[in-house]
Amino acid sequence: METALATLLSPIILFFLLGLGAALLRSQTTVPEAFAKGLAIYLMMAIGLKGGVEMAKNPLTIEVVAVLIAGIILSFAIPVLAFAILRATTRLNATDAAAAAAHYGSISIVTFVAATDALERLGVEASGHLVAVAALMEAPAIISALVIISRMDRQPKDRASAMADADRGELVREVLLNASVVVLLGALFIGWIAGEEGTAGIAPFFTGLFQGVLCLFLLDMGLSAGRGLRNGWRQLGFGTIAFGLYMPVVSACIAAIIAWALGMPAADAALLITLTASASYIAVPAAMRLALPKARPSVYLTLSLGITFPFNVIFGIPLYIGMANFVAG
Amino acid sequence: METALATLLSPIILFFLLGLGAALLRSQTTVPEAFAKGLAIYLMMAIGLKGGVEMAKNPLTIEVVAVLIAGIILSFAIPVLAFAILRATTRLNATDAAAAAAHYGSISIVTFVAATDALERLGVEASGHLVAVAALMEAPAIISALVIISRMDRQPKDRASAMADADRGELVREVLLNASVVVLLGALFIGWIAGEEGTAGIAPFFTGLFQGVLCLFLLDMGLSAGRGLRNGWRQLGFGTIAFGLYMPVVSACIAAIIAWALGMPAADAALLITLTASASYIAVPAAMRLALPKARPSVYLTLSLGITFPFNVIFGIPLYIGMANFVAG
Amino acid sequence: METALATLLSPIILFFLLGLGAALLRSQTTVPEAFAKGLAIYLMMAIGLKGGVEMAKNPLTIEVVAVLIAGIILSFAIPVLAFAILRATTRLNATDAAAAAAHYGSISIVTFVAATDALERLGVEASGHLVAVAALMEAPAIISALVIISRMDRQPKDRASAMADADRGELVREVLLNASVVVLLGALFIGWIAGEEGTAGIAPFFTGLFQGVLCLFLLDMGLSAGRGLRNGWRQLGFGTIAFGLYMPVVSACIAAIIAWALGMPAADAALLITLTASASYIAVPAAMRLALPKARPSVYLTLSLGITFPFNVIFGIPLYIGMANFVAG
Amino acid sequence: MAETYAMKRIELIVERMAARRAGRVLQESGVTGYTVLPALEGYGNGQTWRRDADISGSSDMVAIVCVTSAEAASAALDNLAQLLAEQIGIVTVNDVQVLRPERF
Amino acid sequence: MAETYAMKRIELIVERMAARRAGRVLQESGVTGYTVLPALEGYGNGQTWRRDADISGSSDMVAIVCVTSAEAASAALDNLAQLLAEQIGIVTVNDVQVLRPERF
Amino acid sequence: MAETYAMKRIELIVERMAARRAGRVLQESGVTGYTVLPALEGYGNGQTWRRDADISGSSDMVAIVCVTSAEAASAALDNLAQLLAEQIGIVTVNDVQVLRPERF
Ligand SMILES: Nc1ncnc2c1ncn2[C@@H]1O[C@H](COP(=O)(O)O)[C@@H](O)[C@H]1O
Ligand SMILES: Nc1ncnc2c1ncn2[C@@H]1O[C@H](COP(=O)(O)O)[C@@H](O)[C@H]1O
Ligand SMILES: Nc1ncnc2c1ncn2[C@@H]1O[C@H](COP(=O)(O)O)[C@@H](O)[C@H]1O
Ligand code: NA
Ligand code: NA
Ligand code: NA
Repeated sequence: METALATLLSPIILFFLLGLGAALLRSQTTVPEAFAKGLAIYLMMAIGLKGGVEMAKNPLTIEVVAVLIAGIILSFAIPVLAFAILRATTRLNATDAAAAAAHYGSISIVTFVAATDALERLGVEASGHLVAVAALMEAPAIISALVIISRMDRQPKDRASAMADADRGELVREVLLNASVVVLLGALFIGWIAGEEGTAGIAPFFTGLFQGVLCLFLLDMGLSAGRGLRNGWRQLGFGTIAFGLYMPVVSACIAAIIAWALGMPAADAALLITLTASASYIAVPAAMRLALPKARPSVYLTLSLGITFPFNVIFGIPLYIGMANFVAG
Repeated sequence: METALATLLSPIILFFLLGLGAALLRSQTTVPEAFAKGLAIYLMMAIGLKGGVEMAKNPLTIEVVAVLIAGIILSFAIPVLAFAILRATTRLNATDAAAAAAHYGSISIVTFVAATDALERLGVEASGHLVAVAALMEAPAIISALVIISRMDRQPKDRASAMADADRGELVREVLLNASVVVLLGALFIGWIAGEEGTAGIAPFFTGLFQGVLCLFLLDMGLSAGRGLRNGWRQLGFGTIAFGLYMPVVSACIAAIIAWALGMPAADAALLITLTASASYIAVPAAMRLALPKARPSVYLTLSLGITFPFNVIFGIPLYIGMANFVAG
Repeated sequence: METALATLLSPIILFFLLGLGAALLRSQTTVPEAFAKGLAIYLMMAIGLKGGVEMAKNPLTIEVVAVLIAGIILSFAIPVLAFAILRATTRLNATDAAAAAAHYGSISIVTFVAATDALERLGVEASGHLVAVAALMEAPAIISALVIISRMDRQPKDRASAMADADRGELVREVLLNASVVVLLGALFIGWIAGEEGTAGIAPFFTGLFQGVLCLFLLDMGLSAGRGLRNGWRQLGFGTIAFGLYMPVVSACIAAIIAWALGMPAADAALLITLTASASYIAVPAAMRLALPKARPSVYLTLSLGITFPFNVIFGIPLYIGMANFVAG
Repeated sequence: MAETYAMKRIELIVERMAARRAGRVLQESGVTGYTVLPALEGYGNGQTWRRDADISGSSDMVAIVCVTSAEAASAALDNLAQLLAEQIGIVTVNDVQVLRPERF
Repeated sequence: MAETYAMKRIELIVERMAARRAGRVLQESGVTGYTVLPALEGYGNGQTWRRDADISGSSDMVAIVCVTSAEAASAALDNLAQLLAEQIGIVTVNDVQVLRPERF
Repeated sequence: MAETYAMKRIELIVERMAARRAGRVLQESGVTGYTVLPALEGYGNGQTWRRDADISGSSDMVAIVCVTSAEAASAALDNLAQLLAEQIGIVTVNDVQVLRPERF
């Protein structure tokens, strides 16, 4: 309860709510795309550096590797579950269901950061390697969704549906070398080799400003989520909207069991649970436009950005922290 | 005198002069629009938060409410006066005069901030609720100007001049929910409920960087003002140019009387006077393109951005601080 | 050796390498142009202010003036040498050779900053007037290259090749009043008259954040350099590529001799050498598109941004610091 | 060769603040879609404007491209005439060939 | 008056993520160049999108302009038909006059 | 239906640094206005460029759209031929219908 209130009164969440409210009231307030993209790169550099500097403090143990592998497996597995649920409970066709499922297997770095912020407000700090987990969980879900669809489509491919080599190359680069993977892993590595001392000169920029920049970014996220919700919710059936609310909790439970099995400390568990529960809204939509162009963005984006993201940021994070305390306790 | 010199030697003003000079010399230096808009959102968040945090320190008294109401009344009233003066002393038609008048009733948030900065250099600080006054003074002037025009136009409206419902809806949202109103009031509210403690984490970004970002923004303002002046001054008659110089002083005198009547402390009075004397150059031009498209931007923008803004920032602010000290003394 | 390692482990260089690597692997990661241009303006303001504040601490001596003049002469002279070398050793035509030569006479402000950073990591600081030297070395090289070309072209000009007055005016403004000259010299002057005290309020923005912003900017430089290299290297012959690697060293030797003749202190000498060795990739390409449109950007840009910039930043700077220690010792 | 069908391409160059209103006019005229492109700078009436050099954005223009049937184009022109009498802008129409006519 | 030559102008309005694929299709069809312009906002299928209001960028469109010979244009249309069956977008072609035909 | 009049639409795709010079050429040719649109990326001569991926901006192109009378268009083409011989770029002209011919 206390956690929930502390989360809700964080300026980060308040700015998100401000953006959400303004967009629902149809205000034309926007943050220019180029500026928001610049801030996103800043945020990923800052997250990566911080994680790398933390990682440099401890040796790479087998426990760390286990968590990395667990994250990858979760990212591969969640889409299979999400796809099955969507097909069983909604009228979405296979392509739409697979595309949406990919979003839930992948992660939202802003949700991750909001959880980190909530933990810090409670006076706890998670390990640096969770940033690596976040980066590694981006891509597997996309691969998983594409495997699901190619399994369904057993008829021999004609020229139209078979992907040209160049198109496949573009997709592979988009999945494995997209901006967030490159910057997050790159900055993590830089933080790791430069260490606390080596990054002292850049700390005022990347550490001191982090929370403030996040406020600005979340204002924009709120504006985007509100607009997406206003435009898109009518296109989603009741079952699909409900999915956007319970799926993160289902994912969270699975991640909680794994965190318990791995004996993760509470703060780390909270972040692994949050990552698993979060849904992508930048990297996966881009990959889906390349790989599954017939899937409708108005479905998967309204779900992940309009429903699941606000749910996670407002209600989910306190819940996931509670779950983590329970399994780690 | 000392005030005037201190103001002129502030880096903020020096960067403004740099931009102004470069544009007058026809340098092609520009700050990209997307970047400048991002900075503008940052500035409004920072101003709102600061005002809110200050407001949280004191209870909302009847004096505060009186100042808020005074600001709204000034914003409604100044356009009536400005319109009358413009019609009497210049050859501008009713539409151009009404549009220009709206700019003078509304406010310039950057002029407000420059005045705050000048006060801080003198070691005084104004109350937080002046930010709320600023936000509330944005819109009334627009309504006032539209009422003036609709009064003049008594003949029955044909389809061409009557506004469609959707167009009116767009205008209302632009006037009441434009980016500066939303972000300024939203951030004020967030600062107010989060308080000093709740905003400590974001203070390095919003407080520490404020003056520096302002320098960058004022470089851009100087570039815009210089270019506007170079392109536009030939289209303005002598009477119109003079209006851009004496109207802020006239407004300032009226605001000074009100500040005196309300018994406002000197720093608060200085800001109320500055707000009243300042002229809008973002929110009102946008609204005028929607509401009075026949009014010429080359008239109202050259006046507010090319003439009144530089006048206020260079000469006006020291004068208004002097007036405030006089009426509050 | 130690210097070289310290340079290579600087986060600034590591982010450059990250961008370079990502672009060579054909990642589509980009920093939006508007954001990067905004950061570039920030960097030039910060560099100018810092230089100006430093300059204000000491009187303007004859030694300072001598260095300023030496920089201007180097900027005029290097293109003559570079042009001769390119014509003797490569198959570039006169126009391409002159355009490339102009880049090597002018300077790269990021290389300058990277050298400043490397010096600071070694615990030494250079004088503020080197920033003025940097600003003054931008333009002369362009003039020099245009003189070379007009000397070559002795036949009477027909209307097509003679430049119209308006075109010449545009070129002159682009050369003398381009963004980096205006902002760098303007900020230098502002720092100089405002001094340490007057700029204290903006120090957190311009000093505290400098290194961090530089990381982001160098990530973008790496992405640009990598992409330029990948697209352009096939168009350059072996001689031209080699020129991109030895020309900076040749220029550095000449500058070292001058630094020795002027008796410059080691840190100042290191920066003068670095400036002379560096090649422009923003101001000069823009001027060349106006003045020598027939020169191929794929030649001069691949040379300066794809070859010389990475060489200087990774290998050159430690070398130039070594040379400076030698001549100043 | 792929079969093509005759349609009209309307191009409206109009102030940015009027773009939404123009969009509504197009929708009411029965077009099925349109796309708005940003402009950087321009010249008209002896004056130039430039997006990055004017912080107020009050002279910014956009180009609205709309591919539509001859009937909808004709209705759109009628309705745009009025808008263009009030706001700054110009409109052009020309014949184009498209694939998949059922889309318009 | 300068002599002019007949060419085709292809304009493809297509989702941003499909632009590279469309570019490859154009190249394979034998065109010698094309230029991609950004879009700000748009309307289609009863829905509007707006670049700055959607952080995911998943609805962003671009306009691809390609001036080319009649043969290459015809090949391009054939090849684009397939792309447009999968990705969101429309294509138009019209006749234009150019200078320097050897450039295309 | 609103009455329309025949005009020419000139579209010039040219490097960004040459846009101002091209604008002057158009003005001297007697056109009453033009609008410059930014480009994001492009392909020509076997090479691609991309605005956000090149910090120097030296390959950036823009599209200049100009609606004008047949005479001014003819003069503009003559004058542009020379500019295009020096700078990178292409120009197309086609017939369009406009409202309010007195505007051009
Ligand atoms: N003939 C034209 N062709 C293309 N754009 C034009 C034309 N005339 C005007 N414009 C655009 O409309 C803006 C305003 O023009 P004006 O209404 O003539 O002041 C100009 O700055 C251009 O961007
Ligand atoms: N007829 C059209 N003319 C111009 N742009 C269009 C047209 N139809 C669709 N578009 C663009 O394509 C996007 C997607 O349209 P749709 O495929 O109808 O959902 C729209 O938002 C517009 O940007
Ligand atoms: N046929 C064309 N159609 C449209 N744009 C073109 C065409 N040819 C060249 N371009 C543009 O002009 C740029 C330079 O082309 P080039 O002069 O062929 O190197 C290309 O990157 C494109 O942006
Ligand atoms: Na997930
Ligand atoms: Na006012
Ligand atoms: Na040099």
